[in-house]
Amino acid sequence: MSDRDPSLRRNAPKLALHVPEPAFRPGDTPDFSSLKIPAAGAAPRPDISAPAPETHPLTTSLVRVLGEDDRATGPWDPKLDADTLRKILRDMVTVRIFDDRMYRAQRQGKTSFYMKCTGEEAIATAAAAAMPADDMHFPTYRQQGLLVARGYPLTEMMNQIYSNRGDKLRGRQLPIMYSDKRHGFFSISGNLGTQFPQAVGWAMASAIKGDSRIAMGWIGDGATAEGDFHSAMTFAAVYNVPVILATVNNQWAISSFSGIAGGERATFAQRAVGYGIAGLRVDGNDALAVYAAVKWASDRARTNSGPTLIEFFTYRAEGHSTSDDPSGYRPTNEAKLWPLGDPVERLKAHLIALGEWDEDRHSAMTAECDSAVRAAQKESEKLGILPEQGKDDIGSMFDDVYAEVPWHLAEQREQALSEGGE
Amino acid sequence: MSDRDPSLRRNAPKLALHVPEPAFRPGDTPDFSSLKIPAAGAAPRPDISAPAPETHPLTTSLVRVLGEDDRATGPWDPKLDADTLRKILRDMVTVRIFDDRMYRAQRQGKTSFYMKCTGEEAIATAAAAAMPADDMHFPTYRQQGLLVARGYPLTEMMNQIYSNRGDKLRGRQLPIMYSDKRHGFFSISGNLGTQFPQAVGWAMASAIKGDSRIAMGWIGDGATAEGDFHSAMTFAAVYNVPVILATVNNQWAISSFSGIAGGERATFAQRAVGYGIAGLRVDGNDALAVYAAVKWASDRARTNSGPTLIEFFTYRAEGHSTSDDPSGYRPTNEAKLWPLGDPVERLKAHLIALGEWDEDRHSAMTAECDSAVRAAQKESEKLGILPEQGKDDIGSMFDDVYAEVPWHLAEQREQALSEGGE
Amino acid sequence: MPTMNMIQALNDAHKVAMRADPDVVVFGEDAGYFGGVFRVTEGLQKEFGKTRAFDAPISEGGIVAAAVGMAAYGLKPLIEIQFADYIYPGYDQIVSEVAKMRYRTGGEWTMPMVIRTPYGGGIFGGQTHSQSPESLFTHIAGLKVVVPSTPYDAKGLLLAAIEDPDPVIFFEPKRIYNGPFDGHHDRPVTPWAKHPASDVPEGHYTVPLGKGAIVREGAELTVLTYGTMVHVSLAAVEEQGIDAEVIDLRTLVPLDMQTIAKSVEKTGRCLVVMEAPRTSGFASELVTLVQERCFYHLEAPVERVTGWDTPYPHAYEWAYFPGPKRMKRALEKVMAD
Amino acid sequence: MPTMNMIQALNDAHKVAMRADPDVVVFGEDAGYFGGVFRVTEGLQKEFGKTRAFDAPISEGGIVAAAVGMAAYGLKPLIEIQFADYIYPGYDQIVSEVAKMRYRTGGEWTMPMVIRTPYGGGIFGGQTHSQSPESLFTHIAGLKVVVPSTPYDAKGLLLAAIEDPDPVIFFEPKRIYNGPFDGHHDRPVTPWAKHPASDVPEGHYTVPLGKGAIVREGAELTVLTYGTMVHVSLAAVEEQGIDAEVIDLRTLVPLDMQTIAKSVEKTGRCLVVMEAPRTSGFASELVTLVQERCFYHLEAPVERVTGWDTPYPHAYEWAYFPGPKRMKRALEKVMAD
Ligand SMILES: Cc1ncc(C[n+]2csc(CCOP(=O)(O)OP(=O)(O)O)c2C)c(N)n1
Ligand SMILES: Cc1ncc(C[n+]2csc(CCOP(=O)(O)OP(=O)(O)O)c2C)c(N)n1
Ligand SMILES: [Mg+2]
Ligand SMILES: [Mg+2]
Repeated sequence: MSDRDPSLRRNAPKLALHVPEPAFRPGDTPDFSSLKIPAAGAAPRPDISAPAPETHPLTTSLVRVLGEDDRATGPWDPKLDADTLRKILRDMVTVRIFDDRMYRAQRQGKTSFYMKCTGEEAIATAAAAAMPADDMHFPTYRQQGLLVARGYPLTEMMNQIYSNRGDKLRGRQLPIMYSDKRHGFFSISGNLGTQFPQAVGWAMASAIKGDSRIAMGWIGDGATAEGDFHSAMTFAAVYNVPVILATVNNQWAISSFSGIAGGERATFAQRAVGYGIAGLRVDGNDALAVYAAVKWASDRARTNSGPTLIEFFTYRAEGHSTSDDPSGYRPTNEAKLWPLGDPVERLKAHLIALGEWDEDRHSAMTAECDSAVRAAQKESEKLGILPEQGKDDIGSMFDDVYAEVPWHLAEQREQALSEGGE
Repeated sequence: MSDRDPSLRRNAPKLALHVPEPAFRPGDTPDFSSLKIPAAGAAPRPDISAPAPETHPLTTSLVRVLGEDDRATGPWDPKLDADTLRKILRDMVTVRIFDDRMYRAQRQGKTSFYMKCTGEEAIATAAAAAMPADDMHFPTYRQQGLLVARGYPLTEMMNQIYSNRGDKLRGRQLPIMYSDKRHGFFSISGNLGTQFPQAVGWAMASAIKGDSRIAMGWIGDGATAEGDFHSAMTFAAVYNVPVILATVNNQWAISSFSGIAGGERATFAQRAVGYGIAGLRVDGNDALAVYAAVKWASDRARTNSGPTLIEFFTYRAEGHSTSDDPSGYRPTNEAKLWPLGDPVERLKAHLIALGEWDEDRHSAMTAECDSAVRAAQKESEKLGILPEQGKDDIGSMFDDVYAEVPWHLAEQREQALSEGGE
Repeated sequence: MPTMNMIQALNDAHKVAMRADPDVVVFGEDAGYFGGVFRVTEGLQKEFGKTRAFDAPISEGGIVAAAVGMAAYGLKPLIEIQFADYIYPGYDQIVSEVAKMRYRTGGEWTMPMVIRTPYGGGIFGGQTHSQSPESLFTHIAGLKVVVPSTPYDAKGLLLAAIEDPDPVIFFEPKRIYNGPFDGHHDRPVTPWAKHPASDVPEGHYTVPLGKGAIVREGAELTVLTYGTMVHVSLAAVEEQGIDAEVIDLRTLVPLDMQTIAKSVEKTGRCLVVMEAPRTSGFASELVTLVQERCFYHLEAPVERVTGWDTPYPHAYEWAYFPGPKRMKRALEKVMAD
Repeated sequence: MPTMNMIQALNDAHKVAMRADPDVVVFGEDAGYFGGVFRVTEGLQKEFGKTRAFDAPISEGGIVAAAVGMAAYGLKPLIEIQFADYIYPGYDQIVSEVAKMRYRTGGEWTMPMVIRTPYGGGIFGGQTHSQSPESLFTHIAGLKVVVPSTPYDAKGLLLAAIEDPDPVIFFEPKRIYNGPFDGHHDRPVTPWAKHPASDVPEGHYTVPLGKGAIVREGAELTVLTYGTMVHVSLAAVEEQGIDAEVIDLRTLVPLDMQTIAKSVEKTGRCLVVMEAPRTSGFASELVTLVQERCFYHLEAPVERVTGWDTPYPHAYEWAYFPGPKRMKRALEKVMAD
């Protein structure tokens, strides 16, 4: 301990360090009755060109459209036609089935790693629906819904997961680190947070060029603690950048709850206030609210009215990844008890309430999605699964480090080829 | 430019990048009449244990105590006795004289570099007055007032500036990068922002140990853009750390005005809102307001009521450093026209208004301070000035890299000694 | 003596240190309640309480900066960076602050702290869970850099690092957390229990920093290596039937140059082996030092076995990892030259 | 042909590139209105407008990240980090993102950008305005690393770097911005005007990346160096009367190994010279490559002249800087051995 002049000791109370602790730990029975959930339709909807402070009350409430009665209500109701709703529902179902199949594939030893987005499907799929296909996303690893919604072939996704012959990333990336320029989906980084200010940079470029395309950056609640979050917010605010900055608050970051990222004292949406940009807090399990918020922010950005920080409030219903077992740090039934429900069930119920859907159609659609995923999987597995990879085309390992292979990599390639892989 | 599907082009307006521009550039005549300056005494003073949101209205106003009539007014009036006021005044005057002498010494070639804090003297000196001497400061290069106020010998400061034989930092640091543990003054870093989260770490340690000492971190408006600012805020909020985080908004960062750091859309104090901690915006040229705000935040921290972000609103009246000439980027008379005045003059006028001071005493005191600074300079220069340094004790260059000199540094030391310096 | 794998040994070192010194505090992402994604800090929060072992926000820069402040106060932070691949957001605080503090303050403020981080490949972790960035820290004056290769050393070195007055970057070869690895990924994994260095004494002991270990004596060739590659090297020289002296460096900075020079002067040949990318890696420093100091003893150029100058490619794990084939070729070359 | 110092040459390169390619955008701290603390970007905002040359927040991480996004869009960011000593907050974005993007995306996203930054000592800048961190970038696959040593090369290399499809870290030796420096700090400064390489053609030309320049031919010794040390080395070999071949590497990655090997094979002796700290510096890579490839031609160990393994100490500028005395000793040693 450092030196200290005892004469200066005071009668002040002892200081104490507060270490946040989630409300429930394994063994506890979660009780969410104290969680205040504003009613659907209650939040006002400012004009898209409103000064940012007008949105700030929305950073502590929750934009919700789908009510207990499964009806859409209030000023945020995006009034979508049934086809659009069915499309979002189908995308969500596809994502969930895809996740299940790929999770299983990892367990079967067909690849090294997988990450589901169970419970969060509405966020990426409805966001995709709300934006033109040539806007650019800078996603994290839980926005597979963007690719599905934008029609990126499932086989391509699986090829990447298996690092197989069809993998356009040439076996170089961990599974689920997709990239596809044509579908406006920036390369996912293993390094948390990095993509958030990159999205801002892309949108700055679009603005410099007088283009009309905007960018959307994505980040998890845990990763908001990285310096990159602050870079993104600062640059977005300074240059009034046409970008949507989305924080998916699924309340967990591996084993740490959102309090470890600052979630105890403020919402993540509230960060918008200190930068003077628009902020919205949105029920992430309500596909209509997600759609409406993204549409609002996108219209705002596209009219040079500035960036928006959106917090999607949701719950990570499964483990962090195939390497994680959440029963070690939270009650196993927490996901089920969490009050904002299942986004698939909620949208399904809404369509049924509208008379635009029924159980049979839902079963049929689910079966179709299931077949599509299975067919894609079969197709992809023809191109190989991970354990068979890394043996041929070893020379390719030295491509793309630079545009052209410099002499030292050419030499290393020679050597690697002479080793014949393993 | 990246590929783009022309079928997706919309009739949306062209995006545009906003690049902030200060109101006035060289050649302009600054006109601050539109700057809203709340009246002294107008800001309410929440209880030190008030929930953070109660302070948030204060992040967009300005805590001011000294009014146009040179009287202290309102709930933030710290009601200081005249001796304390005179001490702060004397410290400010000393700092200003010190700055002038050292600036000149640099111009005379006696050292390599110098940085003044002209116009900002009230901030560090009044902050020092408001906190016990064993609280720890993590300063930037413009808080020389802390050392002066805490009685660190001027000769020691100068020895550092000259890198001379008396320099306890052994000639290793750029001038003004002081460090003194005994005076609760952490080593200044040349790397902007780094000290801000370090202050939080120190205060976390104090809390872990059940100590009663708190820390105060300092940062400039420009440097708030660094990721370290966000680390500090996040850790301070998460662990409810007994720390004061001070942003000195002197409106300039070398040639960039505060808009380039985000100051156009929100105040720097408003950043507090998004982290759910207390925030105050304070007239940094009003020594009484500075004192009151620091005292409030320090009492708050010390009673485990949480961290406070304080923005001190001021103006960098001189160039960034001896390497800078501000006439290249702002009107030369801006400092004089800036409406919050000179902190020395304002406190002096207050003391005079109180009947506790007069011009003669002020002149006498100024003369005393001047003598003290001159005497210190004489003393210090006996121990050498920079151009004479770096010739003897070359071996010392290899000390303190590690606690003990490892073999490779011992070898390098041998070699350096054999070179005999230059 | 209890048998421990490397995780258990490291965990035990934490407990020994925290019991002995109330100023040791542990934090990192997932390092508190859950005990870390590799479970190295398991049980610490339970035993030492939430203010001595806790979860940190996902901010490597903030974690290091907080440790700087704590060390300035007088504590001894023992922090975890979840993967070495994620240390870069903390690089500025490490390079500009931690490394230079003692120097820039003339010894007034010191930074006794340990930054632990799992590094290295062989686990199909792809580009961002496989890196070996140790070389980037060996270039920074003021840091000590340590890499253990067995449970015994892991505990002893970690305790020495915690007690050291200087900041130590402690790289843990994650591939061998649960058992040594000879580079033959197609063969069954051996657990640590079968290795003598899994006998880990209870309580306190240290393995001194700055001292390498001759893990195999030999006369024909000196192999300089550390971490996972110690085991790969040992297996390779056995397989090739070379009477090699294998030195486990254990500490990269400060380096045990004496042991190295003595060995190379004896054998006249030298091979340096690391997982990290080749260009400007620590292997180059080793080659340079050996040729500077043992030039006239050298019978052949010093050879390097390294990772390639590419990011770590997921599917090409075993074509990237410097395994038995790369070792064989280099051994043949250095012996033939 | 106009006579330019290095700042003017770099400024001119910016203008040539920005006139030719509307996708080149320039930003950095103080780089907009004011034109940079070293004035390299002076006049750009005036000529090209605020959206092509602008001030950035003090966030090196944000600056690099914004450049990543812009490059992903299709622009060519040409950014300034005010001092190399402040590049570390951007290190993660550079190492994890810029360097690996082409690779991890199989070439789908590329990162054509130039990160310019003044580096090196000799200006009494103390620990945080004097560093030479180039070695830390040479270890990162995917980056090119360039260091000019004259106005002519500065312009030509910068234009080549801007046109290069890969990311280039462009280190500018700030000590020689205004004139070459032979290491004799006590002698009057020579302006660039007296140096032939201050004849800088107007308009467009490039100096190719990856090619070193033999700036002095010689038969007895090969000196490998770059940046400020080119001039210090030239002066030193003249003073010592050594018939040395001095190679200005200009690009560190990819390195011009052919020119190096050819020279060392001719001379049989080699000295590598850099300002950066010794351990794990790029000099070690050079020594290693030379001993690997020219071992049997070497008549003596390859020597290194480097900065010390300490932070850069303000008052000890000339005891730290590798000046004439260090050069002399090394030259004597490498010639005597
Ligand atoms: C820079 C960095 N630090 C740490 C990690 C390890 N890591 C991977 S995911 C994760 C948790 C992220 O949580 P959150 O941001 O909330 O996203 P979520 O997984 O909940 O979608 C961590 C710590 C990483 N990938 N990158
Ligand atoms: C990490 C880092 N980046 C850049 C710099 C260069 N620099 C020194 S001072 C300065 C301006 C700082 O402005 P501000 O934070 O407002 O403080 P002020 O000088 O106004 O007190 C800059 C850019 C630095 N020292 N460190
Ligand atoms: Mg999360
Ligand atoms: Mg400022």
